[in-house]
Amino acid sequence: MIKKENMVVVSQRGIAENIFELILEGELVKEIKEPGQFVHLKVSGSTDPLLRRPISIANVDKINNQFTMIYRSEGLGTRVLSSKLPGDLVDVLGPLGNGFPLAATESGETALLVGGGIGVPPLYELSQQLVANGVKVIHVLGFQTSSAVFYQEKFEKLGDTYVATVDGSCGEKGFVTDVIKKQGIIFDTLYSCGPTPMLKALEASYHDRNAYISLEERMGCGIGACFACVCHTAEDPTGFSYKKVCSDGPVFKVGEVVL
Amino acid sequence: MIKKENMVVVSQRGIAENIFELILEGELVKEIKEPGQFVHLKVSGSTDPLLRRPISIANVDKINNQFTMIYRSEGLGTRVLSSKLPGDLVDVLGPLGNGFPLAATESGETALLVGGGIGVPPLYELSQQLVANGVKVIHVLGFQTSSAVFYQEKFEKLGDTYVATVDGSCGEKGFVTDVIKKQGIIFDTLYSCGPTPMLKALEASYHDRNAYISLEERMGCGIGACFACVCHTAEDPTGFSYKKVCSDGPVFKVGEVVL
Amino acid sequence: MSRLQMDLPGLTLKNPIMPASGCFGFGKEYAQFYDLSLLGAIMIKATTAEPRFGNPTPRVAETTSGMLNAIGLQNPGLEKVLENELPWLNQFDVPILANVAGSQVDDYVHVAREISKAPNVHALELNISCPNVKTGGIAFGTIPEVAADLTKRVKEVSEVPVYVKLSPNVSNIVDMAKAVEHAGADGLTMINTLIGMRIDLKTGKPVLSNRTGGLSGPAIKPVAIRMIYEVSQAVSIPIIGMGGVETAEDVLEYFYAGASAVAVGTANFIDPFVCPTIIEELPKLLDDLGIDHISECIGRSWGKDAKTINYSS
Amino acid sequence: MSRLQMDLPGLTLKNPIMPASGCFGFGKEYAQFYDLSLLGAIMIKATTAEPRFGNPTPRVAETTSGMLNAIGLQNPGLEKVLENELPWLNQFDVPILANVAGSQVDDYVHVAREISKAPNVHALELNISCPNVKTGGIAFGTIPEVAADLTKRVKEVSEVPVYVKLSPNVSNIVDMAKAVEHAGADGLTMINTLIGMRIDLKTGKPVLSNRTGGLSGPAIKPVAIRMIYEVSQAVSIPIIGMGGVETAEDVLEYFYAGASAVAVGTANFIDPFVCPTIIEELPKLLDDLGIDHISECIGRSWGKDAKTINYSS
Ligand SMILES: Cc1cc2nc3c(=O)[nH]c(=O)nc-3n(C[C@H](O)[C@H](O)[C@H](O)COP(=O)(O)OP(=O)(O)OC[C@H]3O[C@@H](n4cnc5c(N)ncnc54)[C@H](O)[C@@H]3O)c2cc1C
Ligand SMILES: Cc1cc2nc3c(=O)[nH]c(=O)nc-3n(C[C@H](O)[C@H](O)[C@H](O)COP(=O)(O)OP(=O)(O)OC[C@H]3O[C@@H](n4cnc5c(N)ncnc54)[C@H](O)[C@@H]3O)c2cc1C
Ligand SMILES: Cc1cc2nc3c(=O)[nH]c(=O)nc-3n(C[C@H](O)[C@H](O)[C@H](O)COP(=O)(O)O)c2cc1C
Ligand SMILES: Cc1cc2nc3c(=O)[nH]c(=O)nc-3n(C[C@H](O)[C@H](O)[C@H](O)COP(=O)(O)O)c2cc1C
Ligand code: FES
Ligand code: FES
Repeated sequence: MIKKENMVVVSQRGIAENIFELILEGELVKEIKEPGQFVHLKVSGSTDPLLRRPISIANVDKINNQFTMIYRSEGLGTRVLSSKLPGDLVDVLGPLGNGFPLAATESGETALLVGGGIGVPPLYELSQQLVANGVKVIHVLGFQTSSAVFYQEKFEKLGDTYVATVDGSCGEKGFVTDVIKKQGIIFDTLYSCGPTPMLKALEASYHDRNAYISLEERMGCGIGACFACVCHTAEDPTGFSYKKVCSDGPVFKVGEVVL
Repeated sequence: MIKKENMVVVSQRGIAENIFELILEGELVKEIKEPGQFVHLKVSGSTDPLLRRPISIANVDKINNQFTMIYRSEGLGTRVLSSKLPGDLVDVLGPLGNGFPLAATESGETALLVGGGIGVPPLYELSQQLVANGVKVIHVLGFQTSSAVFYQEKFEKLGDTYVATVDGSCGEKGFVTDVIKKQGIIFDTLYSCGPTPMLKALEASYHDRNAYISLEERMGCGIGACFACVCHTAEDPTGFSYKKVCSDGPVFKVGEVVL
Repeated sequence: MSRLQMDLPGLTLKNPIMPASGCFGFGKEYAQFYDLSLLGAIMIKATTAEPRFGNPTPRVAETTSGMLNAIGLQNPGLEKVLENELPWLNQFDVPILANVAGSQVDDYVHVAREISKAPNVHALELNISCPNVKTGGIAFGTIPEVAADLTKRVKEVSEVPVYVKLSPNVSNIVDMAKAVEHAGADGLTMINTLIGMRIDLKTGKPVLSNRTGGLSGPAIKPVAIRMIYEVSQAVSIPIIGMGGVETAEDVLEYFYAGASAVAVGTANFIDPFVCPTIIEELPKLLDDLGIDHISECIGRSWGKDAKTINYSS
Repeated sequence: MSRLQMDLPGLTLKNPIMPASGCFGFGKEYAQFYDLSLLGAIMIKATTAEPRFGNPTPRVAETTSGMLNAIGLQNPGLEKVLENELPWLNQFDVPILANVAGSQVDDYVHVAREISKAPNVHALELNISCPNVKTGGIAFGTIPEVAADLTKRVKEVSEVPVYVKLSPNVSNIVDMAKAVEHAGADGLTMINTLIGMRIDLKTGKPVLSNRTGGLSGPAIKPVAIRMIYEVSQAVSIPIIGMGGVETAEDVLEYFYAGASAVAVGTANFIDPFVCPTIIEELPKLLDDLGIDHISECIGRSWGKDAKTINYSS
């Protein structure tokens, strides 16, 4: 069930350039079902910023009723969010949307997790749950530059991890798709989250595979009521059929929706 | 000179129902000239509330570069202000306006200081400075009810102090004007700050005396540029002649402007 | 009688609070949060004759204390609304205002005739802020004669009272209001969004793919209050007010201006519980202000000599 | 040439930032804070033929991210402005735009003729948002023909270029802009305030004693951006944009929309240093965005196919 709760900041720290890791605590954590779900945050009691901000759930600690988000401080909303201190309250609506299907990968199979920039965070919870299910995980994580890289060691603990940076300042130089090909990575399932150009490149190569991608779209309500975040479906690419990223997604099977 | 400074909150405490005493520190204190001047505060970095809030200077500590404000938390702006904690910064524009003329009372003379509600604060600094000049001070302070009373002992230390409340729950029941008459208070100079009806009552009784009143008006700029806070002058009550409360006042000689 | 009950043409409102059209879908999503029967009414998403996908994304943008939307009237079309959405809503004890949109008069007339037959549709809300493709894209909502004609045509076929939703993007809102009143409108709803735009400095392009969009939220409240204040004194049909309502205080400000009920739009996105919260807080606020029944608030601000002089700035 | 310099009819602006009319008085108060010669230009407070006291107080009210004002054009009158204010401003190396207001055409013509002779008045800004007493109080700024006629009459007598300040309270801003361009306007300034209102729940009365007032501040920025975007593509005279500008980013958003200079109004009240701060920050922002000269930003958002479709919500 979707809840609205004033959750308590447990910790907040910078983990890369303009990238923050924020841990929140509250009852809402009990409702989190799948990796890849997100929350919708009101970062201040003021009307500016007015709208909530969607941020993925990056790690869930059901025992302590805590979850972790990782976000880039960029515009007004995330900047205000990054000023929160332990003990402060954050108004959270969530968990929202449908996450990555864990059942799509059987124990013993290999899952390739491909993340780009601030699309990386939800893959961390996903990876942990896959590993717990006996799945072999391989991570390919793309970042702009070395100062933007985060959670590399955490991913390495869970499985093989390749980092790519656009400028080559960390890991391989280039895009995640280059790395996958160059390394000849073999997988049963592909899970990915990141910028649309990256998702498009993956779709081009793996449209016939067991692949799942998480989309981003500007949102109003976050719960399916305002029609802000729709995309066309692949079988009816210019027609009336649609999916809402917030409530039907953000995760879709590759080829299900038009990128 | 008028300064704009991010001043540091030294302390903030509730001193009566919804009434707060806030002490700020900064270089701007050096510029304060007269009791009765005020500051114009931006209580948050957000655009809501958008405008600054005018608050009187209630006490000045030049040695520590600190000054005190006393204000009622009422609307959005003062509510946000009341959430400030020691160490927080407040954006202060000031000191603004012209205060009470100390020179209007000579050493040895008696000054009657009449305050109403949140008009009381600037009289505290005034009283101290008058006492320092060898003036005998008498205070008549009007409040709504006993829970709204503040600084009574502080005023008592400086001179005779009469409190009046509308409901009689503290001091005498009634208005300040009743008290002045009932007590037969004799004075050389009258200084007053409070709600317009109170000022009007004082004007009616003491228009021919050496009396000074501090006005309130909704303000835009606070520095004389926007023409928000004008009032008619008494010698031209419907004409083009005007005074600006923010920069010509807020203190005027009784009879100088139309209330 | 409850101190919040309001009786408007076609509508017996247990309270005067309803979600605004387009900000509540067809109710399903909010039914997860609370019992929709708590609401005074529901204004459903605009319905057009044919299904519409709407505009390309991005369709929303944030502005200071406001938001822009260019959804483009996405909706499943009249048939599906009659088949799925309205019957589903029938489980709740709440009257529906069906928001009707179109790009030509005949579309409006068709949708109005059919949708007004649905048992839980107690009133129509004519959305005249869309461009009239037949007259070269000039909105139905900016020319009094065109709006009046549309109103008349829809009134002829509607089985329920017709409220006309006014656009604020006009030189003279009172003329618009009088024109549709004269044409038979049973009530007014106002305001729809102001047209606005934002540009992304990084891309150099408008944030919305439609470039311009409708501005809603707290930023527009003073414009709505002003227009309702003016219109309510010039017409004798009731007004459902909207624009930036977030609190019980806002609701009373609308009543004081001259509204008889209030719709809540954008605020639902920020707090899905906003409508029931306002409904809960209203009685206490009435107590604080010493008001017995909310209807006493209507037009309190008019004063004796209510003519306004717009010699501003 | 400085990367901020802009040349507009009558105005050589060392930078495109100027305080908006009515938000800066005649400059004296802000001269306490910084050297006014830093500014691109100054738009002085509206001047009328005779002195005006303006409206009764309260004259300002706060709204969410905005403010309402109903100053009522208080000013000392043409004679005093010529005698005291303009000569005082002459000590600064900054061109003045004289904002001209009135309630009949003859007033405007008289003020325009006289004030345009002052040596430091490099342009006029025609404030056509005032009610025209002759047409029963309907604002000059809402009827294209009336605005055009006024523009023409003023152009005939003015010794300096004439900018017409458009009101946003119209159904079709492009028609207004074209009408005054056709009538000879050398430039446009936009937007003036939106008409708005607030009501005090405790008193039940409008907060402003004039009841309605002009809405300014960040709340109206998206409306201004939209109008400038539309108008700039329809006319060939330059636009000085305004409405909610607070930062260097806002200035560029206005340029991207189609403005050639920007005025800062309400923000002066919040931060008296806002104009010099923006002027200081602009070069760095241009660097960040890889822009050599600010004039390159004009109309960047137009795109190839710049027609907008207002099929919002
Ligand atoms: C399902 C989902 C999950 C996300 N998960 C993460 C995450 O884990 N970490 C992270 O750093 N970011 C994530 N994002 C992106 C994040 O929502 C935006 O970076 C953020 O909203 C920007 O807000 P701002 O205040 O910094 O920017 P502003 O420029 O102030 O935002 C203005 C408006 O645009 C919207 N907006 C701006 N950029 C985006 C964007 N990229 N996607 C959607 N809306 C946007 C904002 O929500 C807001 O409504 C996610 C987005 C979605 C849709
Ligand atoms: C020269 C001067 C000195 C003052 N000194 C004090 C003081 O020492 N202590 C104190 O408690 N109050 C003082 N006030 C009153 C104080 O400014 C208001 O109570 C305060 O602005 C209200 O803000 P708010 O956010 O609570 O209310 P809101 O309702 O949010 O205010 C909305 C707008 O109205 C204005 N406003 C509302 N009430 C008043 C008012 N009474 N006077 C002027 N503007 C108002 C606000 O400034 C703001 O622009 C003084 C006012 C003036 C003009
Ligand atoms: C996302 C969104 C979609 C909307 N869709 C419609 C619509 O379909 N029909 C309509 O008449 N108004 C529509 N509106 C306008 C609202 O009903 C309302 O008039 C406006 O948003 C002002 O109210 P608010 O400030 O409370 O949102 C929409 C508004 C938003 C924000
Ligand atoms: C207090 C105040 C007084 C104003 N006076 C005038 C005026 O005399 N003439 C005029 O053309 N515009 C006047 N305006 C409008 C501004 O010049 C400007 O167009 C408007 O406020 C929008 O800009 P902003 O949002 O930056 O304030 C006034 C605005 C304010 C807030
Ligand atoms: S954000 Fe409202 S429908 Fe998806
Ligand atoms: S507040 Fe602007 S002139 Fe006084």
